[in-house]
Amino acid sequence: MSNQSLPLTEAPQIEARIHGEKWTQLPQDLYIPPDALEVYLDAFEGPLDLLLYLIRKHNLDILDIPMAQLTQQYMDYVEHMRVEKLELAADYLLMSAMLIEIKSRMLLPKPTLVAEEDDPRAELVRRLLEYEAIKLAAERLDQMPQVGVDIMVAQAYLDKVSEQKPPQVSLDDLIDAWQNVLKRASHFAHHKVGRAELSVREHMSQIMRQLKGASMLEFTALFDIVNDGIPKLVVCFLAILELAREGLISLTQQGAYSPIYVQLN
Amino acid sequence: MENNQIAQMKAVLEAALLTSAMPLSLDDMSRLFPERIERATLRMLLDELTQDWQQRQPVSMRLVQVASGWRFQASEELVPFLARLSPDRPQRYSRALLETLAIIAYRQPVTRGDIEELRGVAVNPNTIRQLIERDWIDVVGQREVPGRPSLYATTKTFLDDLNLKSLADLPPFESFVQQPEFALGVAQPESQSTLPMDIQE
Amino acid sequence: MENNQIAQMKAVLEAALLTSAMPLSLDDMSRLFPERIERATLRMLLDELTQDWQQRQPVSMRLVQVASGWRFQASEELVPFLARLSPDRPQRYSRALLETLAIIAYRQPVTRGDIEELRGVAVNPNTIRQLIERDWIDVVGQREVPGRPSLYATTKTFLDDLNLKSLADLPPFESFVQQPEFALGVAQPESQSTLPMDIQE
Repeated sequence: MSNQSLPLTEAPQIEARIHGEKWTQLPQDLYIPPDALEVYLDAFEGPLDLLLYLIRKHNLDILDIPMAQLTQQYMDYVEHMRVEKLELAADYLLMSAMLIEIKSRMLLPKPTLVAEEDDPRAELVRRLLEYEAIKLAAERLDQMPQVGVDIMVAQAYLDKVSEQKPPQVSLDDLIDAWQNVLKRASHFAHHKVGRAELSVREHMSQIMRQLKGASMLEFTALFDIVNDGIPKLVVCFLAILELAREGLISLTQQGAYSPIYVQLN
Repeated sequence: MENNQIAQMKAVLEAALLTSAMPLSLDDMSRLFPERIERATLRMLLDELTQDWQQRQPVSMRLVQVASGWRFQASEELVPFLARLSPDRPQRYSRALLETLAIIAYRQPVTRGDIEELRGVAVNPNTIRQLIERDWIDVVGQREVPGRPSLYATTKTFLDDLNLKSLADLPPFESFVQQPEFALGVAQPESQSTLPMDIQE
Repeated sequence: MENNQIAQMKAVLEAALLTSAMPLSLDDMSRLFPERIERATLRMLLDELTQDWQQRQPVSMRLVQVASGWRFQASEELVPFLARLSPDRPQRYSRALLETLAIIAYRQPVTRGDIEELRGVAVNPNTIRQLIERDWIDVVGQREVPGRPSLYATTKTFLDDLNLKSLADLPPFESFVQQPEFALGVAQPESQSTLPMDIQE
């Protein structure tokens, strides 16, 4: 897929041919109405991009750039930018300075023997050619088929749900979590949760479950007097008191010695 | 329709169903073709596809209809093999979930508001849902305040899964208490235990 | 191996490849089977699968090899049909992003500074972030200069997503350099190592 011809992207990019070969499409003229400048600036990716555009547009020889001409054209552009949108021009101003420097170095009298490497334009040309190659490579990447756009990948359904085990929690995890809560909640610094209180809380939950099943229960139905030992009965009683105190249940009694009924609030 | 046209449509359907992340409805599938296509035609093509795949031995994938449409799924017999590809890396619950669970365990029955007050942050409804789905907590009632918020408590499954006989087996937190006294005045332990817990039988 | 054993293994491979969201490497595939399986056997089975699918007329899916392994993908001829299912096509990337990607692809590993130098403008951090989120580039290290800038390189996902087996499958960078010979003595391939690029696997 390597040697296809390189398609054009939108204006103002142009066919990348040099040395006499004509481009196939002429870009629009240099003049840009001021209100369109922002849009126009978006068309360039930076000073190198703009320079390349100017070189191609005016059919300049990139290997023998007429520095005076290019610099003048470039400065015209940058002046437009500077007037309209100063903050955009920073990278471009740097390039202006570089172009002027190259131009002035070329005006200096040349030594009799000039090594080609000493051409002040060499570095600029190298950068331009390299940037142009990157630009073309980028266009090429954009044209390559892409998963999700031009390539549809199989992703049929696999029922893995049954295979997945839920996370395990150890007692240590739970204790760590509880400690964290207590540490953060400063108003609980003096809070106490003892084993006994936990039994009470467990009974509170149990009693609420029982009451959920039956709308109303007789007080004595909440106790298993035959099987539960005294401590458990006490805990159960405390749980009922705590539930009543927290307003989660209500206790009713019609008269003295009549049955006490318990129901959820 | 000509045979090669049918074959082409089946290939399009097959590729669409195999590459779609979601089941495809008949409406979805009719959008695959530029020309109008009858639902009856689509159903016929789907039937044929289903049979084509069933006839292969052994069956690798099945075309099935689910609530939102049709999809290919791996044959159940192969799932044990495919499961080896993604060994369940031990998942972990978030800290938020563990803290919520701890609060429900130690302070039950509690409302979401209670949990939020203790943690100082809003409780993600997902957290509660996850715990309910795991059957570790359930709703035991509503508190009689405006909005009648649900009261959550831990379940027997929670105790079973954590290998506890009762909540009383959870370590007590005397170590956070400056003066070890017991609010409800029962079952004083003989000594102050420090963390990690001392679980007594 | 017996025939029905081979058929079973092919069905497992087929189902695994059709249901996996990512390409499967030979290592992945060998994990599908409880018993040890030779890579040569896997390759043979993959070849057979490839041919099985090619023989169907018309071809709906192709088994292809990309950088990180093997995957099934819809036959190119069917993509225009499948594209009708999702009319909102993914947006094209900006030139800035594509140029940055091209530089990273051809000059990796590179720092942001390198990219700025080559493009002559500052790199928008968003561009880098977008490429990282797409999992097309990642940080492979730091250059040992002041500030220890991150070095970026392309990922296997980048290659997978562009249907490439390796960076060597990218069009050679020289093909983009407009001047076959470099006047002014710059960028001679032998003298100037930076241009043209020479990507090795």
